[in-house]
Amino acid sequence: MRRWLPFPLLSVSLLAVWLLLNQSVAVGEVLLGCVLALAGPRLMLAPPEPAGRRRRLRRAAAAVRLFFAVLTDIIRSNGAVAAIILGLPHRRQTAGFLDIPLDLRHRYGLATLACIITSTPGTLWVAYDPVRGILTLHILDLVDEKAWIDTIKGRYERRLLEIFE
Amino acid sequence: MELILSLGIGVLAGSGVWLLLRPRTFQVIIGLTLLSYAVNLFIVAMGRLRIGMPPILAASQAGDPAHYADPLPQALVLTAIVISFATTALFLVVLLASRGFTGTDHVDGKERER
Amino acid sequence: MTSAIQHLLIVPILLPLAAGAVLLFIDERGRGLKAAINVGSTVALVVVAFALLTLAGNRTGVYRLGGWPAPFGIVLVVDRLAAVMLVLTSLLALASVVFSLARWHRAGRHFHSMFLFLLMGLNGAFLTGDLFNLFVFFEVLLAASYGLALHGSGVTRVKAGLHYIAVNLAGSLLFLIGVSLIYGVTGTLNMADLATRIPQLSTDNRMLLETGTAILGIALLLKAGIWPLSFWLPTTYSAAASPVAALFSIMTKVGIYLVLRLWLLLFGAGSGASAHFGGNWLLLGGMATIAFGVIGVLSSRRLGWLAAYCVLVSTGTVLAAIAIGGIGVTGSALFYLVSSTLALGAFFMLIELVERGRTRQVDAIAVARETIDGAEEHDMSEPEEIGITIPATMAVLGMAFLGCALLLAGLPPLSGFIAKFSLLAALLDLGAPGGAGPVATSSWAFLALVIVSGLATLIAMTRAGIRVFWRSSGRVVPRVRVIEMAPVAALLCACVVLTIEAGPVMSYMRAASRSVYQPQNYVRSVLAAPAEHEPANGSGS
Amino acid sequence: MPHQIALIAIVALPFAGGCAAALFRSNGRNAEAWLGGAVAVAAFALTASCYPAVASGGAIRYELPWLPALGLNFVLRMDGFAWLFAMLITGIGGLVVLYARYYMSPSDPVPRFFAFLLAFMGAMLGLVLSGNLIQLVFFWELTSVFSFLLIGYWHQNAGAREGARMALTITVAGGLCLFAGILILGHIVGSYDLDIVLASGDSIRSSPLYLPTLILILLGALTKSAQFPFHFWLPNAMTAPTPVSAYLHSATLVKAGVFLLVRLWPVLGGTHYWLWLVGLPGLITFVLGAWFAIFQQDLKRLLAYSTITHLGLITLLIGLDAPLALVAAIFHIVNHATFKASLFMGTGIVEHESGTRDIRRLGGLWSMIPVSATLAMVAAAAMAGVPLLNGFLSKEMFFAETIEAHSGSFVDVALPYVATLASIFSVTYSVHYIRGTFFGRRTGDLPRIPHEPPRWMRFPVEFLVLVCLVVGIIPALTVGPFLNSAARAVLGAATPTYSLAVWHGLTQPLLMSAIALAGGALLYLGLRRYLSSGVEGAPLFRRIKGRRIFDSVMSTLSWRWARLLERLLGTRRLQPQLQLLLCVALIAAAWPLVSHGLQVGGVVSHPFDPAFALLWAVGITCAIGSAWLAKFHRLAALILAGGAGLITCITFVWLSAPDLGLTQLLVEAVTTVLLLLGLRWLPKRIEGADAGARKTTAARARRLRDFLIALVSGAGVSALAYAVMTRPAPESVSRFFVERAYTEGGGTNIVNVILVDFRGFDTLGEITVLGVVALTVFALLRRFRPAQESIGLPPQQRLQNAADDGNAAPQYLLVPAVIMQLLFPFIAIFGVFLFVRGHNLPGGGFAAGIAVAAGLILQYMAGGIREVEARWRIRPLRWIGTGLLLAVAAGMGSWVFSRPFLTSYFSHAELPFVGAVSLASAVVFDLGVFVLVVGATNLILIALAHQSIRVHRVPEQTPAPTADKEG
Amino acid sequence: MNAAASLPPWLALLIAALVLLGAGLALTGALGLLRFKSFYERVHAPTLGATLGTGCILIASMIYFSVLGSRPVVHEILIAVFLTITTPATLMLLVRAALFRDRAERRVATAPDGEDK
Amino acid sequence: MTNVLAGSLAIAQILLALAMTCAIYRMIRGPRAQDRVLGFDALYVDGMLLLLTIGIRTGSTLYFETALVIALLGFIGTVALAKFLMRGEVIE
Ligand code: NA
Ligand code: NA
Repeated sequence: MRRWLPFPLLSVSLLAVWLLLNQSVAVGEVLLGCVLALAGPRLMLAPPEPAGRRRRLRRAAAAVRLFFAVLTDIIRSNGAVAAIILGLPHRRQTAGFLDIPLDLRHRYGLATLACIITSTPGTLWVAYDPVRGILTLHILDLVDEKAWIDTIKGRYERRLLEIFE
Repeated sequence: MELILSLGIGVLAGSGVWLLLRPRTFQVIIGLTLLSYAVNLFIVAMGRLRIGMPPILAASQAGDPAHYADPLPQALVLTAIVISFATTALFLVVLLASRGFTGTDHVDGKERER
Repeated sequence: MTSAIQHLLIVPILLPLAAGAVLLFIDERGRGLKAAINVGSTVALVVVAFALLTLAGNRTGVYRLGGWPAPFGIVLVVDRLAAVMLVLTSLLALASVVFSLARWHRAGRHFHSMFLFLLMGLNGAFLTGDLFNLFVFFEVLLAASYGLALHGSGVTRVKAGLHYIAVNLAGSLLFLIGVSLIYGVTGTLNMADLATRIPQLSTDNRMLLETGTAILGIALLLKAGIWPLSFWLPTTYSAAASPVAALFSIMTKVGIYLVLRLWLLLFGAGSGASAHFGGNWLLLGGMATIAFGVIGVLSSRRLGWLAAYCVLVSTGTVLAAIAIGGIGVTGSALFYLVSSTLALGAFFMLIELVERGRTRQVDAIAVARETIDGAEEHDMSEPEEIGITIPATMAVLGMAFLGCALLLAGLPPLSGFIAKFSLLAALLDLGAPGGAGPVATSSWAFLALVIVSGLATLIAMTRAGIRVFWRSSGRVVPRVRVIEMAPVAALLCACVVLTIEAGPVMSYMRAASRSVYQPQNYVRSVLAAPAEHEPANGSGS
Repeated sequence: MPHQIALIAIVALPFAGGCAAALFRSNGRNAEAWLGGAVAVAAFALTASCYPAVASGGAIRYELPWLPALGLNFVLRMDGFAWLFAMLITGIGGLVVLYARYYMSPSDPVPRFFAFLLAFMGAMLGLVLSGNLIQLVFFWELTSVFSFLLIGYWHQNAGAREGARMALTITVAGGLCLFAGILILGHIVGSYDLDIVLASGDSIRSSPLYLPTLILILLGALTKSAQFPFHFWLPNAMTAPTPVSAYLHSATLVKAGVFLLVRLWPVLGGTHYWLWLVGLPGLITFVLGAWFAIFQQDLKRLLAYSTITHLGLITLLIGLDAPLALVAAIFHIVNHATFKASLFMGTGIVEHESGTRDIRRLGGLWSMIPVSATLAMVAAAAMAGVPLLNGFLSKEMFFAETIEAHSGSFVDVALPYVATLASIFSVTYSVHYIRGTFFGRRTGDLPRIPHEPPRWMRFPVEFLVLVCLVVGIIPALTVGPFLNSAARAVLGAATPTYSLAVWHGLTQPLLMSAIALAGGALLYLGLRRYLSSGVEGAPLFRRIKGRRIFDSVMSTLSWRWARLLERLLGTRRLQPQLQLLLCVALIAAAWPLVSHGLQVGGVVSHPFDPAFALLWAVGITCAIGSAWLAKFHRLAALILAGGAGLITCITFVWLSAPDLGLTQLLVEAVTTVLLLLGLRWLPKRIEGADAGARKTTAARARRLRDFLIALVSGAGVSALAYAVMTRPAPESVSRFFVERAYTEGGGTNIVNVILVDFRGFDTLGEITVLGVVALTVFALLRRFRPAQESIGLPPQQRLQNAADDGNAAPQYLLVPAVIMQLLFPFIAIFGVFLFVRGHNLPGGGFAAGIAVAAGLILQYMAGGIREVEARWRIRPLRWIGTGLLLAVAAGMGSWVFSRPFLTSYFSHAELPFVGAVSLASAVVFDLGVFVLVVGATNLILIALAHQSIRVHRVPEQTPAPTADKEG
Repeated sequence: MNAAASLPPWLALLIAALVLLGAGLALTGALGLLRFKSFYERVHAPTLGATLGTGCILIASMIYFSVLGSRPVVHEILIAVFLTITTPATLMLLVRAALFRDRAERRVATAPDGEDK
Repeated sequence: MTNVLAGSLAIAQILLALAMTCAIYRMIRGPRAQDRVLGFDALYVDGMLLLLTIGIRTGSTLYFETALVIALLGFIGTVALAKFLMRGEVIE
């Protein structure tokens, strides 16, 4: 199984992408898609990471919850940042750096976190120290550091840990 | 539209020519890049402007030329794009080799004596 | 399109392409195999070229790629003119590749592949009947020539290569602008089709067409090396490895060939108001090129530069002759083209052999003393009046050098003389066939230039030859291998054959010229409906 | 017919002999001499055998088609005149061969000598036997070439080299003029055939081109015959071995000029131009040559000047434009050949025996080599015109002719006196020659003690002197008939009656001869002191040395001025070349517009769109910004050019060219990486470093000029684009593509069908370009040598590596690398998607290939070269080869069905479960494109990237100062 | 645009609103790029266009083509996904490089907020 | 209503083009090299959005892949620039 499907999730994603690209679920497309989905992971430069301990269903549920949380955050932050930009002259200088200690070590987990943070306007992934596990963020509206740390660790990291470890 | 496009082509070409005449190899290569944009657009312009009529047949049958942009210039540009990519790469490597051998990035391999 | 012989037409393009591609699978340790494949392919190309020469003598061959009818698909056309160029290319290539086997093919990677791709580009440019396809083949041959010009690397080559590439990239952009403008006005890319459309153009479209053609012409003339667009040429040719330079001597001829073909096809007598568009400029440019070439030949310190400037003289002569026009003159110009190209090829290779035994410093000083301070001083009382035994190598090299000098200066007994004679005789014959008649002033000027160029070339060659072969005290006899000397000798022998067989060759050239001047046959052949071709495609399910 | 065969043999034998001679061993003197002698004797005998056919004024003709279209046939034609010359050439040739056998040193490598000598003989025979004037020019130039090789035989001597070069330059230059003249002559007559030309005298003389023709032909003849002012090459050619001088510079080469004059006299003569243009140089040469000859101290130079003066005499005779004068000229040609050849050979004996030919060192040799001395004295007497010798007879005829009235000008009056004067000089130098060599006192010891030479070395001299005597005494019985047939061949019916006799009574000419002899002796006495002072050169003219003038003219014209002009008219810098190219292109493009005027069409297809306008405002800003910043802010320029590229892509899409947009975007990405890979090796450029240079007026002018060129170019391209876009489209071949893309090409994406089917051949060429460039890049980078300052690690890396102090994992790349690696399968699948749909929708092999290549490049960026190459074995060369072969194979597949290359097949099949599938053979072709593009793109980028790790192996240099990485 | 006539008016309005909102967000982000004073702040700005701006326009596109083509057109999701995945890679490297330089030049301590030169 | 849609699309395109104008301001002015890259990245995203609006405006899905190319591969250029700024070298 692992020999043929070293990256099961990747293969599923590839199949999905293939079908989306072709906008078709015809048998021919699915067959070709499966072939490509099996072949695609051979193009991974790095070997697969060890699989998480939790059951798949729980991980999927966590992923869905995370997705919606992020979606709402993005929409909210968009508004907030737009307001800052458009109302700029009256704004106080509140932007700043913030160090957050992370428990997450999984590479894909970190990557996902990076995508989330970057995609959320107002937060920016600046650096991550893998030795100490410290994540440095730049935050546009750094009024309450605690709130930000809670958001990152509580809303995102916890669920990512559920998914990846 | 025609006027805007021709102005755009002209500026791209003019900037490209200006850079082509500069003494630094890097300027020349950027100039060639801009010039090839200009020329590619020029070729497309030779097929006249059509908006919203990509030359992809809507149905699996013979098409009516009135409904499609002229496909031939597009095919020519595709060939030209490939070739200009290749030659840009080549020019880059040669300019690097020249820089390596002569120590300068002047197009003549030596600084202009004053 | 059924007989295998029909496919012969595309072999000059496909064979080098396929062979060049196959070579990529052989690594550098298998250089012997690579060389064998290259030589084999080149020999085959010679055979095919001669076969096509014979075929084209009977009728114009047309190859419709993909089976598409003419103005729509790409066609390859072989008429006498194209066939002559193919033969010339293949002969030069064979000589050059054999020469390279002695040492040059080891000087860098992928020599043989690039060599073959250059042949593909050259042959394609000679065969194609489509303007844009011509651009593509021009790029193929230029790309390969970039590679070959840089073959062996080194500071001189790289510096020259940079200029060569920059100038030619600019030229390629002009080419594209010209071709696309022509398309924008006429709606076609096929040369024959273009010839039929031009007479019907309205005046305001004609103006744009002429602009497009002028830009295209500049791109072609740049490659032909017309003054003042020729300064890249001596730098590049003199820096290139000698077998490469030898093969390059055909490259300027591509530009010339195309100028001749397109000019007469598009702006021949039947082209309405645009007839003979640009002819005067071409004549002026050609003569200026001769003059500049002559100046360069005289001012060259090194043999490589001398040879490169000889290329310009040759280019200018042919261009001016084409501009003067007429079936006779053009036919002679073709003869001259063949003769001078073979001679230049031989000369470029010979130079390396000759210069092998000397060092640069000694050489430069010798030139300075001999040519700047006038003649050497000598004392009549103590000449050594016993001849020196010349080593066999030097004797052979000397004879070859003499041959090249005679060829390039246009002196008997080799074909250079016949070529110049036929050119000038045809020129004077032009006034009134078979008798006295007015000859244009420009023709007199051309005649004078050709004569002067011959003398100047001789002076320069003598100077160089004396320096190399006669002032030879303390000189090392170069080690020359048979496979290096044989190609030079073979090319010179080809010139001897040209001399002896001048009659038949010239009548072929005249026929070639006639068919270029009367392109109706070309146009008809190209645009004719394919004999039995019904859309083979769409066989359906 | 036998005569024709004889003719061919006469010309061919010497050439064949020459080729054979070249193959002998280098010390084979005897064999060479036997060969040469045999050839000469055979040719002589053959020539002699032809006499009956030409004796009575007829001619032998042999014609072989050579270049009939241009009136050039190989025609051998022998009449009495040519016969006489052929006899001279072969006869004296044989004697010279014999003489040379003894003259040349045993250690001399003679094969070369004899080969050239025989070849020269052949060329000379070809010249005199030419029945076609172009062929005559052909052999004329050949004689120049071989004379060059013979004069330069002892090329280790600077003098020989210079003499040979001068002779070649002068005679070839003259030959080229002759060539032009003959061409014009042919143009006038309509033929180059000698017989036809000789029959067209009236039309030639009445042609408006007569004068230029005459001048050009005379330039050829007078240079060859060393006439003033082209005479100076001959004395300098005396560095040739003496047999060569005896042959070329007495009997043959120099006679070619007068031969031609005599030949063409019937058609070119008879005008006052002829009288002046031929007679005057002849007269001047006659006098000056004789005067100069007196003051030579080198025996051979003395003889050279004497040859010059005798040739002047002959030329003058020809120039007198009278039949009788012409007979005299022919007669003197023969006489001069005999006595001068013997004199040269005699001089050779002197030199050979004594080791010098300097009159100042010689003297009193009569006592040592009495026989040779006697022979020389007889020959010299003939030269001086002493009665009972042949020289006397022709000179007598000459004197007689000078007295005759010709044009009635002052020349008529002066001529007899001038002729006598020159004859006085002739006597003087003859006396000087004899007395200086064989009598008087020597100033010092001779290099060698002279002895009589070997028997057979002296034989040629003896024979020729005998001829001088016999002809001088009984001319009518010996040379009479031959001279007659020669004269008849030239003059035909106009041949005058003349008498060959020693004694015509006490006539004016005899008086003139007597005055000349006496005056010459007196003059010698008068000049004795001056001559024995050892000064070389004539009093008034000593300063004027032909050689010096020639050298300085040559070096000025052919070197200094050429260098100067080359520098003025050419350039080796790139910028002027590009400027010229652009300016020429602008002029060429504008020319039709100037003559017709630019007319803009009236079609405006679409209304103004503010978004499009804004888009192009961005594009224009990018372009100008890029041009502005490219010098000091390379990175910014690169980014801005990328911006312009993006705008171009969007424009493509806007203008209904999705394929272009797609492909250009992909190429943009790869190009950016490519240029960045290159940027690493370029030198740092800091703004303001050369601010001073930019401020100079010259720099400002340059920039203004470039700006104008750029402005005009841009405006021109703009105008053209606008002019075309606003006029109705012509009926284009595209209709065919649109109508048949699906029905006959099997695809709905017309552009792709064009690329892989209608115009697939373009694509084949295009991928070849890509492949070739990749090979070139690869080959060039194998020898890549970075500049010293670029070798070390970039400053950023040094700082970061120091900061990371030993952190193995590059933490900065941790997350990005994960993303980049993860994307590769997606990019690949996207590539497959683009490839598969390409025939019907935007995409295709090239786009797919670039996408996949870009994905791979991304892996290199993420993982580094070592990691990627440890994971995959990447062999781009194979990919390139495979791609090309696939494309070719796909094209050749149609051959199986007897269809032209690249004929495509497609079918729409209905497969179970899968549904409708279209399969086109063009897909295989497209696959080739895909494979090649992946390979080539990777090869280019990776080869470049490899330079970084290759160079880092070099021990690190001292850190450079940290400069801002801003470009 | 002819086909667009078949759209129900409310859908047309919705699509128009979404497109305008998306474009407006993109412009707002770009304005932020213009107006923010420090580099680190500026990095935040384009995210507006890249996230919600893109999202709005993608949804508009999905609705538009689904309705016109009368079958679900959802491949726009791919753009959103890929854009989300790829943006961080660039921005992280950019910010990292800037921070490193700032630290190296002592322009910032641990919490940099200074102006650029 | 189609006019409203057409008009709003036209306005949206203008807004996006204006956004691109802001982006090139950063590309030209800098002041840091990173600013230029940032502007470039924004330009690409805005360009992608513009392509999508062109698709809607012309009612053609044929332009979709072009936008997808920007989303999937457009970042290669910017990431290479970023890495160049970071390391002075794109591929190590
Ligand atoms: Na963010
Ligand atoms: Na003496």
